[in-house]
This record gives sequence, C-alpha cells and structure tokens, in this order.
Amino acid sequence: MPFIPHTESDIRDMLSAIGAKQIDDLFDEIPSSLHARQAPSLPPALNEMSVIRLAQERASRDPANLNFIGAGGYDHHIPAAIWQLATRGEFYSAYTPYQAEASQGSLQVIYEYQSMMTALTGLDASNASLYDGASALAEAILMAVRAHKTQRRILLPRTVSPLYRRVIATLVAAQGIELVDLPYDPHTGTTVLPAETAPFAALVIPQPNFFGQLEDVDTLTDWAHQQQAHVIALVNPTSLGILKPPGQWGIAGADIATGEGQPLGCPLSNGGPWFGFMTCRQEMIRQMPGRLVGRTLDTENNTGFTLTLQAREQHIRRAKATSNICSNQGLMVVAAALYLSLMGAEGLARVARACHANTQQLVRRLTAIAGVRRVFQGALFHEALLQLDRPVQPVLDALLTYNLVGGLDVSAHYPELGHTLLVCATETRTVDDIHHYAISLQAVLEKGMA
Amino acid sequence: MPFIPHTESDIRDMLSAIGAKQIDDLFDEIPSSLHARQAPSLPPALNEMSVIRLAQERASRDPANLNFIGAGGYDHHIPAAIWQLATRGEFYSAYTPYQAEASQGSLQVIYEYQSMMTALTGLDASNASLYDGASALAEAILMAVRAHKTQRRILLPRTVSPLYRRVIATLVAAQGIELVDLPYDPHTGTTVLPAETAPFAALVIPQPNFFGQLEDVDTLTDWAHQQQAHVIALVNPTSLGILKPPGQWGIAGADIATGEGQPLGCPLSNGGPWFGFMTCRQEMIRQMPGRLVGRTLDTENNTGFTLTLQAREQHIRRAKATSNICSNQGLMVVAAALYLSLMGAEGLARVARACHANTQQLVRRLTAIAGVRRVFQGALFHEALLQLDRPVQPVLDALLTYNLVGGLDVSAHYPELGHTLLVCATETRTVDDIHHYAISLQAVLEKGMA
Amino acid sequence: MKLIFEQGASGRSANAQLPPDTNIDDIPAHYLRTTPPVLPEVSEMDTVRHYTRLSQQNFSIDTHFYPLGSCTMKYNPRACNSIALLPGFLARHPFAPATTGQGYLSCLYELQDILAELTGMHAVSLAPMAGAQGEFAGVAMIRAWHLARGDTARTEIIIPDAAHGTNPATAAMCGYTVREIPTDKQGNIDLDELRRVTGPQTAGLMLTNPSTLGVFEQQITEIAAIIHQAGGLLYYDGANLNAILGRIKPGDMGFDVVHINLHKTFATPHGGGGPGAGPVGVSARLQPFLPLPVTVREGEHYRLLDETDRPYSIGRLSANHGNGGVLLRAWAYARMLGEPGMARVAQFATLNANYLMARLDQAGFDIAFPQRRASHEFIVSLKRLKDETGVSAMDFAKRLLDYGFHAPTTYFPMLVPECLLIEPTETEAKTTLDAFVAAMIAVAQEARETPEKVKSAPHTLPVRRLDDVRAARKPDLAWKPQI
Amino acid sequence: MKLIFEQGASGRSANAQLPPDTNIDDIPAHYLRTTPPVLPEVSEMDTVRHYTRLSQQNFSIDTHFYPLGSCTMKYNPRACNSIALLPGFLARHPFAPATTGQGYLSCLYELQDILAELTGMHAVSLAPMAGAQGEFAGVAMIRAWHLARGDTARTEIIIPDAAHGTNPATAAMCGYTVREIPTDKQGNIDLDELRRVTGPQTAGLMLTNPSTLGVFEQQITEIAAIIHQAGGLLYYDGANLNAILGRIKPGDMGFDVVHINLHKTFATPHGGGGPGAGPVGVSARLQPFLPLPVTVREGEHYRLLDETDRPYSIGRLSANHGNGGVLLRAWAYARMLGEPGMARVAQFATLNANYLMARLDQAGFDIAFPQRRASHEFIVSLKRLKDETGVSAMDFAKRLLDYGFHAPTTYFPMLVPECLLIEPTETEAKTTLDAFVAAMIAVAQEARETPEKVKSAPHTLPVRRLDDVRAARKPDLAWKPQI
Ligand SMILES: Cc1ncc(COP(=O)(O)O)c(C=O)c1O
Ligand SMILES: Cc1ncc(COP(=O)(O)O)c(C=O)c1O
Repeated sequence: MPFIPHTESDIRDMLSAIGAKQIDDLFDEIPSSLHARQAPSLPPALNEMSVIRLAQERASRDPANLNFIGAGGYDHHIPAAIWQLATRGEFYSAYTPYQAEASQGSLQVIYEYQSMMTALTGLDASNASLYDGASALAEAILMAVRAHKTQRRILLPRTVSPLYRRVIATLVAAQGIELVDLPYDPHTGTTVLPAETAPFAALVIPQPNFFGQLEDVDTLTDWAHQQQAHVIALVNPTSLGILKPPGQWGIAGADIATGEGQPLGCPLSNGGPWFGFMTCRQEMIRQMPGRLVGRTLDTENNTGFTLTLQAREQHIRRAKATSNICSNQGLMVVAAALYLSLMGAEGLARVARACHANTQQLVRRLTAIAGVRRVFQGALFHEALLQLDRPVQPVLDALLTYNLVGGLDVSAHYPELGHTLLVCATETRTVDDIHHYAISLQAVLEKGMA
Repeated sequence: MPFIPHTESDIRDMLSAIGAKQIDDLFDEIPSSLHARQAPSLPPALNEMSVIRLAQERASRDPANLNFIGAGGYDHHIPAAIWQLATRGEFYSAYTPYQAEASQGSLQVIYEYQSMMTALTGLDASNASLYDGASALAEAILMAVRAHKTQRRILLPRTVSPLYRRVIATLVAAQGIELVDLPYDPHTGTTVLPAETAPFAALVIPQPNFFGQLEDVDTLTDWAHQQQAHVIALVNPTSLGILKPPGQWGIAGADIATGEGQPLGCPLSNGGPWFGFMTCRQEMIRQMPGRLVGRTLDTENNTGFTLTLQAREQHIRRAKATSNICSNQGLMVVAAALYLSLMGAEGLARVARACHANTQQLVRRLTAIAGVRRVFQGALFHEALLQLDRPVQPVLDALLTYNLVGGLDVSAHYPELGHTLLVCATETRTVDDIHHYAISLQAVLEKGMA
Repeated sequence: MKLIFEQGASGRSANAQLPPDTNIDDIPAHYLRTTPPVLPEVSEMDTVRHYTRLSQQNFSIDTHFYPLGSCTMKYNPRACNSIALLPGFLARHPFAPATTGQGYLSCLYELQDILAELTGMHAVSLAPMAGAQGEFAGVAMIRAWHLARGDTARTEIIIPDAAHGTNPATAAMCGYTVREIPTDKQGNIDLDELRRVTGPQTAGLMLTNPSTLGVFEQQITEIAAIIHQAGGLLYYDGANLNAILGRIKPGDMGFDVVHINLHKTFATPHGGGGPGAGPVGVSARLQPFLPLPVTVREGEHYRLLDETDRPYSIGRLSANHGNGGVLLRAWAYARMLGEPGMARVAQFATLNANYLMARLDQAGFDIAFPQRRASHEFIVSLKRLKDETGVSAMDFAKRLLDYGFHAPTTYFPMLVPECLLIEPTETEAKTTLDAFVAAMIAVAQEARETPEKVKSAPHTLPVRRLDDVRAARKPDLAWKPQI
Repeated sequence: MKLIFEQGASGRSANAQLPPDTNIDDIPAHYLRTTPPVLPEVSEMDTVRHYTRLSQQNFSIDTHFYPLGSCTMKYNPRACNSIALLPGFLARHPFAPATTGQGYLSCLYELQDILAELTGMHAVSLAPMAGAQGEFAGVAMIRAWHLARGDTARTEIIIPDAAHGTNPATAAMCGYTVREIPTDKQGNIDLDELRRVTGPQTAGLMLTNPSTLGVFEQQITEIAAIIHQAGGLLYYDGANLNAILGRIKPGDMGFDVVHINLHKTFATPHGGGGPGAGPVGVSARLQPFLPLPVTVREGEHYRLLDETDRPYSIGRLSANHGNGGVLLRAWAYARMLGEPGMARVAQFATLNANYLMARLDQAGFDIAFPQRRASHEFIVSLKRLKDETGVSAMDFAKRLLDYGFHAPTTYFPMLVPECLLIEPTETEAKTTLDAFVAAMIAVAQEARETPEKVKSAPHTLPVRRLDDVRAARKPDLAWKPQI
C-alpha cells in the first residue's frame, strides 16, 4: 500500500476503537446507490522505480533545444542553490503559514520577498504572490476598478501580450468591466494615446511591451493621472534591474505594478509553476488581493512575522473579498527571494544588460540576412519583433532540425504586420549560440524553405 | 571574487587591525625565492552559468546506455528521497562529528547505520565506513593479521574480484603479508580448499563470488577455523537480504564481514563515491579500523551519541593506529541508512530476489543463442559468467550501437576460461530490456561481427 | 533572525552568479533607473546559510504531524519532485512547438483521463492553478452554459453556510449573487430552505461533499434533483475528494462540474502556500466551455487545443498551461497509486479520521457531530472548555505546537464555535495519532490546571505568541533602509 | 530522538519502493538466511521525517561558522553538487567503455592538469579517496622509487612532531619506521636535529607547509637540501594548501610528492566525515609509479591508463576511479575560480586568519606564535585560562557551541597545551569573524565569572555534555531488538 503506513494489527486495533467491523463500514452513511456505480478504471500501480523510468523515457523525448522564445517566459540562469534550498522539506511540504509561530521560516521569507519587490518596483507594499503574470494583471485591473469606485473602463494597449489580454478577458468578463484596446504606433511599436478622453478607471502600461519595445512610461502615466485614472504598470522584473521603476514613472508614479515573476528563479518548466507579483502604493493596500505578511512583535517584544490584513481575504470577507485567491505560488516566492539575494542589485542589472546586449546582437546578426528586417525602431529591452519575407511557421519548423527553437510566430495576433517573429536572447545565450542561429536561419531561408 | 565576501572597506579595516599595508604583506615570511617562481597558468574563471552549461554539454556526451555490467558496482533503483535528503546542507556540509553535542544528526545516523549493518551481516559491531569495498577488504586483511598475532599469510581465492586483488596487493604490500591464491573448481566456479595446511592468518570468502557463484561458505568457514585462522567474509549487501549472514556461516560464523556498500543507495557515478563497510565480532572491536559511534548519556541522563574507542585511531595512536584512515565516506552512510530504512528487510529481500530472477532470465535468454554458454554450474546470485565463441570485446563494441553496455570482458583476468563475459541484471532491468539484449546479441553474433 | 538585508555589506555579492558586464548605451537615459534597487548585498554562502536556517523554523509535513483540516496535508512523495525536475521537462518553453513536448503532453493527457475517471466526469482541463481558480472556471462554465442557451435570468448561486470562503468569493467574481443556505443539526443541508431559495434565478449550487463539517451530505441525490429541476447546475468543490477517492464519483452524485485540488488529494506539495493546481472536470454538455488549453491525442501525437478548436471555451486562466510542474507531480503520484491505491486513500484517510474522533470522544472532547461518521476529517468544539477555563481554541492550538504538532484548522467552519477541524490524512501511522491524542489530553488538562500556561503558549518556538492586532493596525509590510 | 528502529511497526514498509516479489526456488536452502535481518519497518514518510529532523541537529557550514582548524571548512558551492548529479555523470558504470565516458574523463583530465599546475608537479593521479590515502600513495611511491633503484636500506620516514596523525600512521602502513623531529619555539623544524636523524636509512620526510601550527616553515629550502642530499624524497601533506594556493607551489619548495585534499582546498563537501579525495602529484622521476588509473588524452579521445601502460605503478587504491563525484565537484570549483580566483583563496584565507588572530590577541588571548604571521589558521592556547579558572579548552569549545559557533579544533596539534586551532577560511565575512571574536571574549569572561556555566556547557543543544568515558568503557555500538 504505497504511502499508507497501516499494519494489519493497526487496522484491527483502530477499527475496534471505533467499534466498526471493517473499513467499509465507515462509509455506511453514503447512500448505497452511490456505491453501486462503476469503479474507476485506472492504470495499474507502478512502484517508484518504474514510474521514474517511465518519466525519464518521456522527459528524454522532449529535446533540449536552444531556445530563442521569450514572450513572457525567459530562459535565465537559475543559480544552483535556489532549488536545492527551495525543495527542502520545511519549505516544500509546509502550507500557508496560518500558525505564525510555527512558520517563521516561510513568513520571514515572504516578508523579505515583499521587501525586495517593493524595492524593485519603487512602490510601498507587495503581496505574497498571485498565480501568474496574466492573472495578476487581471487582479490588478479588478483592484483598480475597486479603488476607482466610479469607472469600470480599462485602457489596455495592444502592446500587452495577446495571451495576457485573453486571460484578462476571461477573468474579468462577468464583472461588467469594459476593456478598451489602445493602438500602437506602426513605426515605434509603442502605445498611442487615444484622442478621446471618456473617463476610465485605469490605463495598463507594459514596460517593456510585448514587442520588446520600451514605452514612454512617463508621458503615459502623467496622461492617465490627468484623466483621474490609475496606472497599472505591467513590468518584467529583470528589466527593473536597469529600467526606471514604476514608482518613479511620470510625476506621481504608477499606482500598481504587476507582472510575471518567472524570470526570478523559476524554470521554464513548460509554463509553470511561475508566479504573479503585485505591488502598490500605501493607500491601496486594503484593495490588494492575496496574502500579506507583516512584521510584528511577540509577547516578549521580539520581532516576528505573521499574515496580516486578512480582512481583505475570502476566508474572512467571503463574497466581498478582494479576490477568491487562497493557495498562491508560495514556493516560487522562496525561489525569488533566493534569486534576488544571490543576484543583488548589481547582478540583476548585469543580467538585464547582458540580455539586452545579446538581443541587440541577435537582431544585428539576423537582420543582416536577406528577407529579415526589424519591424520597429526605437529602444528595446530583450526582445525584438522581426519580419520575414515569408510565412514564419515553416521557417521555425525547419530551424528545429538545427536544434533551434527560433522564436514565436506572432503573425496571427498582429496580421497587419505581416510575417512576424518575436525573438529573445537572454544572458544564457552565448556568442556561439547566436552565431548558430544566424547561420541556420540563413541556410533555411536560402534553401528556399517554405 | 567568487565565494569571497570581502568588501573593499572590510579589507581596509582588517588590514589596519592587523597592522599590515596590503594583503601581500601577510606572506612576507615566505622566502622570496618561492614567490619569484612562475605563477600557475590556469583556465580563466567561469561564472556558475557557464560552468554548468559546460558540464551539461560534457555530461550529455556520456550516453545513458542500458547497462548489464555488475562486477562490483550495481545498477539499483535509488529511492528519490535518498539524495534529496542526503544533500541537505546539514549533512552535506558538516564534517566528522568531533563536537558530538553539535552533531547529533550525523552521529545518530551513523549509529543507526552501524545497527543496520550488524543486523545485515549478523555480527556485533560495525564501523562508520571505509573508502570502498576493495580497500575495506585490505583493511580487513590487516585487521585479521593484527588480531591473529602470529601469522601473516592470507588465503585469497581467485574467485575474489581481480581488481580487488590488485588493490589488496597495493595496500598490504609493505607489511610483509603473504597473499596466497586459492584456485576455483572449473565446473562450479567456487573455491577449492588447498591440500596443504601451512598456517595462515585468515581466509577470505567471497559470497557471491566474482563469477556470481555461491560459495559453500559453511564448509570454508569451518575449515579455516579448524586451522586457527580468521574468516573474512566479502559480501554483497543486497544479497544479504536473502543469503545467510556471515555471522551464521558454519559453526562459529565469520569473524569479519566487509564489502562494497554502493548497492545501498549510491549511484554508479563512474565508480565513486561509494563506500566500504566492515563489521566484526565483539572481541575484535579494538582492532577495527575507522570511526565508531557509540550510544551514551549526557549529564542529564538523556541518550546521545558520540565518537568512541578513538584510541584505535591515528589522531591518538599515530604510527600504532589500526589504520591511517581519517576522512571516510560519511555521506554515503547517510544514503545507506536511508536506503535500508526505506527498503526494510522485506524490500531488500525483494530486490535481491528480483536481481536473481532477472539474471536467471538473462542467462536463459542469452545462452539460448548459438555460441553463448554459461561457464559454471551451480547456484548464482545476480551475476553469471558466459563464454562466447569469439573474442568478447568486439562483441561488446558492437552492442554499444544497440545502446547496450553488455557486460564486462574478463577474458584477460581468467585466460584459462576462454572468451568470457560477466553479466548482471538487477531489479532495474525489465523484461523488455532483457529481450532487447537477447535479440541484439543474436543480431551481433549472426552478423558475424568480430 | 536578522533579515537578509541586515546581513550584507555594501559591495558584497555572490560573485559567481554575475554575468560579465555589458554596455547598454543605446538605451536613452530617461528609460533607465537612476539609483539601484535596495536588494540584499550578500555572498552566496550568506544566502545559503540564511535560508537554510530560516527553513528550520518551519513546521512541515516532512518534520511534523500537520492535521490541518480541509487542507489534506499528506506525505508528498519525493519521487514526484525528482520527476518534475527532470531536465527534459524543466527546460522546455511553453510556446515551443508541441513536437518538442510530446513526453510532457503525454503525461498531461493521461492525467486528464485519470481525473475524469475518478470524478466520473466526461472531460477535464488542467488549466486552473489552484482550487479557487478551478472554482472560477467551474462557475464561469455554468454561466457560459446558461448564456449560450440564451438564459440570462439566472443571477444567483446557492452556497451552504459551511462552505469555504473561496466559494462565495468565486461566485461574486463570476458576477453572481450568493444565496446562503443553512446546515441542520446533522451537518446536512436544510432541504426545505434549499427548495425555497431555488428557482428560475438559480444558476447553480456549489457544494463540498463530504462537507467542511467532516460529514457526507446524504441527501445529495435529492439536492441534485432540486437544482436540476430548477434548471441549475451543480458545482462540486473537490477540496475533500480525498475522503471518497476511488470509491464514490462526484459525477454519480449528479454534479455537472468538479474541481480537484491536486495539492490536497494528489499529494503535490503545498510549498508554504502554493503552487497548487485545481483541474476542472465537466459533464459532456459543458465540455465545449472548458478552459484552455486542453491536451488531446491525435494518433501518436499530442497537442494543446486552442481557441480555434474550442470557440466556446470560457478562455484562458493563465498565459501558459497552468502549473505544469505541479501537474507532473500529480501524474507521478497517480501512476504510483494506480487503481487499487486510489480507493485505499479514501479508506485509510477515513479510518484515521474516525479512529482519532473515537479516541478524542472517549477522552472527553466534544465532537461536533458525534452521531455521524467522520469523513476524512472531523470537528472538535472547545466551547465548553473555553467557558470553563477561558482557554480558547486559538490558545489550545498554540499549545499543541509546543507538543510538536501543527495545530488543526481553527475557527473554520465558522458554524461550530471554538472549533478545531482535524484531518489526519491516510499517510499518518497509528503511533502518530496516538501521540496526538495524548497531547490533546495533556493540553486539556493543562487548560484546567494551569490555564495561563496554555493562554501564553507557545513557549518553545522561535517566537512567543505574536501580536496580530499590532500587525494589522500598523502594517509593516516591507523593510526599508534606515536613512 | 527515538531511533528509526523504535519508530516502526511490524509489517510497515515504504511500499512504493518494493519491487514485485519473485521466486528463487532454484537457490538451495543452505545458502539462504532463515530469519530476516532486523531492519527498520517504517513508511517512506517516517523515513523522510526522521532524517530531516535528525539533520536539523547538526551544525554545518550551511548553518554555522565552522572554524575547525586543519579542516578548511569553506563554503561548498551548490553548483558543484548540481554538476556532479547530472544524469550523464551519475548513471555511468565505471567499467563501461571509455567511449561512453568522454565527458567525464575530459573533466578528470583537466583537473589533473590544474592540480599539477597549482602544485608545481609534473603529473597527477586522482585515485586516492582521501588525504590519508593520498599520503599512502605518496609514501608508497617513495618506497617504490627507492626499491626500483635497488636501494633497500631506507627504512625510516622523518616526520615533525606537529604532524597530523595520518602521517605517522601512513608511514607505518608503508612499512617504515617513523623518526619524529621536534619543532622549535618559532614553530619551525629543528634543523640540527633534522641533520642528525637524516642519513642513508632515510627514505623521506613528510611535511605540511604551512604546518599544522599555522605558520610557514621558512627553512624549507634548506630542509629539502638536507633530505635530498641524503638520498631521501620529500612528501608534501597538502592539507594546508589553501594557505598558499595559486601563490606558492610545493614543487618550487623542493617537494617530490604532494597530495591535495579536495574536500578542503577545493571546497568539495565534507559530508559529515567524507567522502573526500586526495589526488597525488609527483615530480617527473616519480611519474611511472603513480597509482592507477590516470587519465590521458590521445588526440580527441580520453582514456584511463592501466597496468599495461604503467607497469611500475604502485597499483590501485580502489576498484574503480576513486571518488568520481567528488572529483567532478572539485573540477567545477576549479573552473569557477580560474586563474585569479586561486590566488585569492590564499590571500583571503590568510587575511581572515591574521585578522582573527590580531583581534583575539588584542582581546587578551594567548596566541601560540604571536611573533609569526598566521597562515590560514593559527593557535590560541587556553593554558593560562585553565590554570586560573579550571576551564579547559574542551569546556571553552563546548560553550562556543551555545553561542552558535562550531568549535575550533581542540587539542591538536598536541604540542600546544589547551589549544584551539582556528581556521576561518576565505569564505567567511568580517561580520562573522567579529561576532566570533565577541563570543570568544564573552566565554572567556564567563570562564572567570561563572566557570561552572562553561564547564557544564553546552546548555542549548539537543543534548547536554555527553559522557565519552562511559561510551568507551561499555561500548554500545549497535541497537539490538529487546527480546
Ligand atoms: C473546501 C475548500 N474549497 C476550496 C479551497 C480553495 O483551494 P485553493 O487554496 O487551492 O485555492 C480550499 C482550500 O483550502 C478548501 O479547503
Ligand atoms: C594536516 C592533515 N593531514 C592529513 C589529513 C588527512 O586527510 P583525510 O582526512 O582526507 O584523510 C588531515 C585531515 O584532517 C590533515 O588535517
């Protein structure tokens, strides 16, 4: 009986303490009609040896290609210490720190994480994580609407990830929130402000945006604030090693910052578990979704940490809670705290700069090939949108044979831009990797593939 | 400066506390002639990201073949819990538990390990590990000679691993110990007792022996004891799940048991780190090499654990110590304690039985192929010596193209037996694996390879 | 312990982690930050030492009995962790072509099937990233279904008062008004009241069965009939599936939508708060609305369905596949348990709960529903003890920590005053349960003899009782450098 | 804590670990055991919980400052562990053909080169599995060299009295008689005495430099000349190589054989006692005698040399390649440090030791060689304190544990009474050293004011002072079931 420690004599003794004849008796309150149905038909049990072998065979089917996709998940170096520590049983197998005194480990980590995220974003308070970047943006929108009180319109630039925009549509659909697309400038690939000024609750500003381009965050922020709207910064945490923090955008700074935390120590891992982060200005704390950890004192005046401001949450406020979120992405926060401790400000800035430099180099190399051009002008962070002279997907398929995952085909999302390919080169890509991509792409295009 | 935490101001403050101008001054007692020599020329520093990438590239050059070699190292399933726990920093980065009160973790693990090994071997006391099985056998021989006092001859069957015999020759060479080969029976592949009965200190009895054959341990033990000699059992710990423990061999039992601990949770890992184990009868404890952990009481009469009987060891007894061993294979002992806890007697027996059954099946399948026969009759544990009708190495080379490491060519060690191949199928080999080997070997032999 | 921020020194770093520095002159200055963020300045060893020591301050399943009711804190097999961390699974980008993820997708596909089979549902999506998101997906599908049929009059979701807070919160997120219905003395739903509140405005009912009261709702078939007759749908909150796993299928009870908490029933780690996973299963009529992506097999090839394949889908809940690494862990667990193993989970979780309940009952504790079988959990009320001694459930819980046990869930469900919701799970041995009973008895005795000792607990942990009121009154949520 | 044996129950097991049972009827009964061994009968969770909790009872580098002199307890980079555990490295059988191990062998080859370069030796073998085995290999080569030249008269090895116990023990294992020579007041070898004992019977000298007294032997060139002129060889015990790494090469000092403790200088983990690795380097004339295997590169191909290639080899020290996984960790460490990093190790290890020595000197502690520079370690003698207060070095050490510091090495080297041998290593920050100084001062003050408190320390650990005498008098070395 895998994972069940009961011996025959345990079972006997326990049943007799209960006063039952057999275990099945314990289910005697369940209507017999429900017992009678067909038993589930499942694969037979495998012991650990067999399931690991099976998993190894499957994992080895998934080849380790050289990856040049970003688009929301980034192939960063993850210091070895991170997962050796984060998978320690005391972190791994604990739950939400409801009993603060028995959970100072998790609680202090979260408090430190919150401190790091406020430092990175330049805002006042951080929660203890949300599910992922896309759902965190949806929560930020709901939060802005709650905070604004009168308006339910949200300005959502088309330079926000199309997948994020889908998630938001799903998650805010039932709450009467109007999502208004904002167009982008065809030359710079950055958001164009609307002429009209109908009132709205918040403007979302992605920095860098989905195309990798840098938005003029100061102007956008000040404009939104002039319209009495909130500003939601959608930011990449790596980029905050070098880019202006949301708290300093424009005159007053963004009100909420959110984004995908994956670059801070989470493996790509087929897309999850990653985590969403969220920080905000002091005044908005009570609108924050998710858990918060606060520093306090014990009865002997020693410092300690505890969950706080729980009156926002569903287990207290129920239908009136700031969100339905309960379990979050706790272990990823341990990883992020470790990542930011190990990198420090200098390390994070260097990673950001290396990503930028590598992507610049990649763009230079690829656009030197006939039939490949960069779509937009202007500053980028660590992604770039390229245009090919032919459909992208067959080219990507051909690159696979060179052991390359060559980027993301975004033509379907932005048909007006033609055959477009979004590429990214993080600090983990070497000069050789980039060279390999360039000569492979050249070979593919020359062979007249597709 | 990788792994060096000093800041510029730390350095300044520290030098000033010392009263030195620069770090180099601290080396001013070293004769200048030594400074003047050529600085070492080394590869440049790589950051963690680069060294991991380099290592991954190298590791991926070493293909994961299906392995059928045993010969002293066995491809067992290693429960996932083992190395997730053994690499916890508190075990991994501690040293020999010199400060017992601050090392109860390591000490209790060793005490439990010692208890497990005595249970397995049926003897009274176990040490806390030696380097590996071969050097442990050498230590056992030295121990037997010390204990015997008058004789320095050792009977060493040819059925002991040829590599072990080489290691022993190296390690006991300078101590005037005579190693006498014992021949094996050409039909059963088991040790033949010598007609002569010149006095000797100890007889080594391998069970199973290098050919995988089971020795008649009772007869051999009683014979040696009749000659006033000690019996050193060289045993495979997995086999002790089902085979008679050395403590019960013959009338009086073996005096010392030793062997390679690798099957108890150590990865093959190119041959190390593994560990040697050693147990003995109560009377011989003070001749034991290596560390021993004892259970004792603290000043409040609570149970605790500590290194004990250290007067045997080099740091006290110096030139008269039972061995020069100092660092041992501590972390492997953690793995072994975990392994034996997870398997229990039932699990270990099942592993042993599965290894046996798989090897039997392998032998059946392979010897059904023309040109392949089993060399010896009689019971085997989990290895078998096969004879081919042609040189073995080219056949093994050909099998590699089928993703098979098909066993060990031992022809050079036992030229009298012709073209011999030692094979092993542990519990990790499936019916499919064995089938794959059989049809591949058939194909290779039919193609007339070699 | 000192904060990591307080341990560093200006200029210190984990140098081996730093990439070489590069030039970014091409980025105009107004995009850039002018001062670096205040992050820790520590060495790699400082970091390892700090977080290793911090971890030691946690109770966890790997160190303590953790009978936190409604949370199913069972053993998290280490093999599942190894499997999820296999390089082939770990390195793949979610947007890489499906051809590069066949191993991963085959596991997802199998997991969908296993969950469908166990819940008695027609189809499953693994997209939701926790139970609450599963609930969201479920209720959103109920809404989508009504709307697709042009039925726009349904504005209410019925939820029992014993329900977990995520249920009403989810209903609200989906735009519904919550109708709460009461529980009777036996822990069952008040059927008359249910009939009264059900009508054409009813979109559906959300139910946990066994309920958070630790008992099985016996009238489930009648309840399903009432809701279905009124045109509503039934949502099953699978947080307590562990109690009936492999024995009773929610689908057979009449549920139309189900979520499963993999971090509970499927032993994936709770990670100090997450990540979890909350797959949803649906009956055939709701399949078109399932959240994306969904994995399908086409011949030998696996791929993810998207909006083109499923135009009626409620959409996406995450930018990717949900919590992939968690799903792999659950897959591994499911494959290790297999067919007989699943039903055994329910059997032994139930045996443990009923045994613990019987022992505590005999020891004089007040069981909330003494006349009922426990499901995989049950409730003790300390109301009488509090009245007699002043020792509250919270005090009692804190004192249990001193005895080396994580406390049960306190003050939930809110219906039972001074309650402890106790869920031992199937992976605990009788010896541990017996030791827990002894601790419960000891604390009860202390409450009578030396109540101050209990009220001022814990005494042996890294900190003494923490001041929650202070924490909430003057929130200190982030460390800031002293300037 | 209860033993794992005491936690089980008959019939309990970690079931997921068990292979299916099979038949072994073909093995005659007299080979088989009749009763199963008494092993723990516990669940997987029991095991995980027990060993997790046990681990928490250890001090370690990952949790505590660990200034254990002569042991170089520096930070063990976690990347090295990840690398050694890469599946390609982990799964390979040592006897698989070299073609299947090219990645592994290439790392070994590079490591040999790096070690040769750093020690100034001509060639290196990675075979020895710890320092003591490296010593064995070294002295065995010295012996082989003399014998190969027909020089059978050399029966003695000269060893300073300050040497580590492994040195004389090794000499004895190699069949030599040990001639001990004294150390002078400055911590240097008494040259006159050395000249006196050196002669045609001298096989060689074993020396640690810097010595275990924490000072550099300044007359090393003269010493080498004396030994060499007498026809002996010089063996370098590399346990203290950390002090001069990348700056001074033992080869340049005149040594003929060197061993390196990778678990010290190259930051591989000490693992609670091991495994370590003790590669040996030799000058050209000793190369033929190196222990096997040795890795060579032939064109693009790597392979291991065997007896055919090296007929004069002293032979093999292990059945395989030595501690492969340890060697990989050392390789990774060496590649991360690279050229500038190696010399920095020596610089900062020396800086830390001299700083700590200066601070303790200023605080009134008696430094054993106050007029000398510390190498990477130094000695404090508590003789005066003991005379004055009765508090011994052992008591002092135990009390330091209460302050959260692992104690320095005590009572070694034996020359200095009541000594603490303190080695901070380069990976500790000044803040930590300052905290340690504060603790030393505090304990010294306690020794004067409340000596009983120090003599009865430790007070805050899982156990109080353990009774070593009892442990040795009635050795209880294994748990046996009570029948
Ligand atoms: C009954 C019940 N429903 C729903 C949930 C929410 O699940 P999650 O925390 O995974 O969002 C919980 C979590 O504790 C629960 O106990
Ligand atoms: C000076 C010295 N030499 C030799 C050794 C022996 O090394 P090992 O323990 O690796 O055998 C040590 C170990 O502490 C030592 O300090």
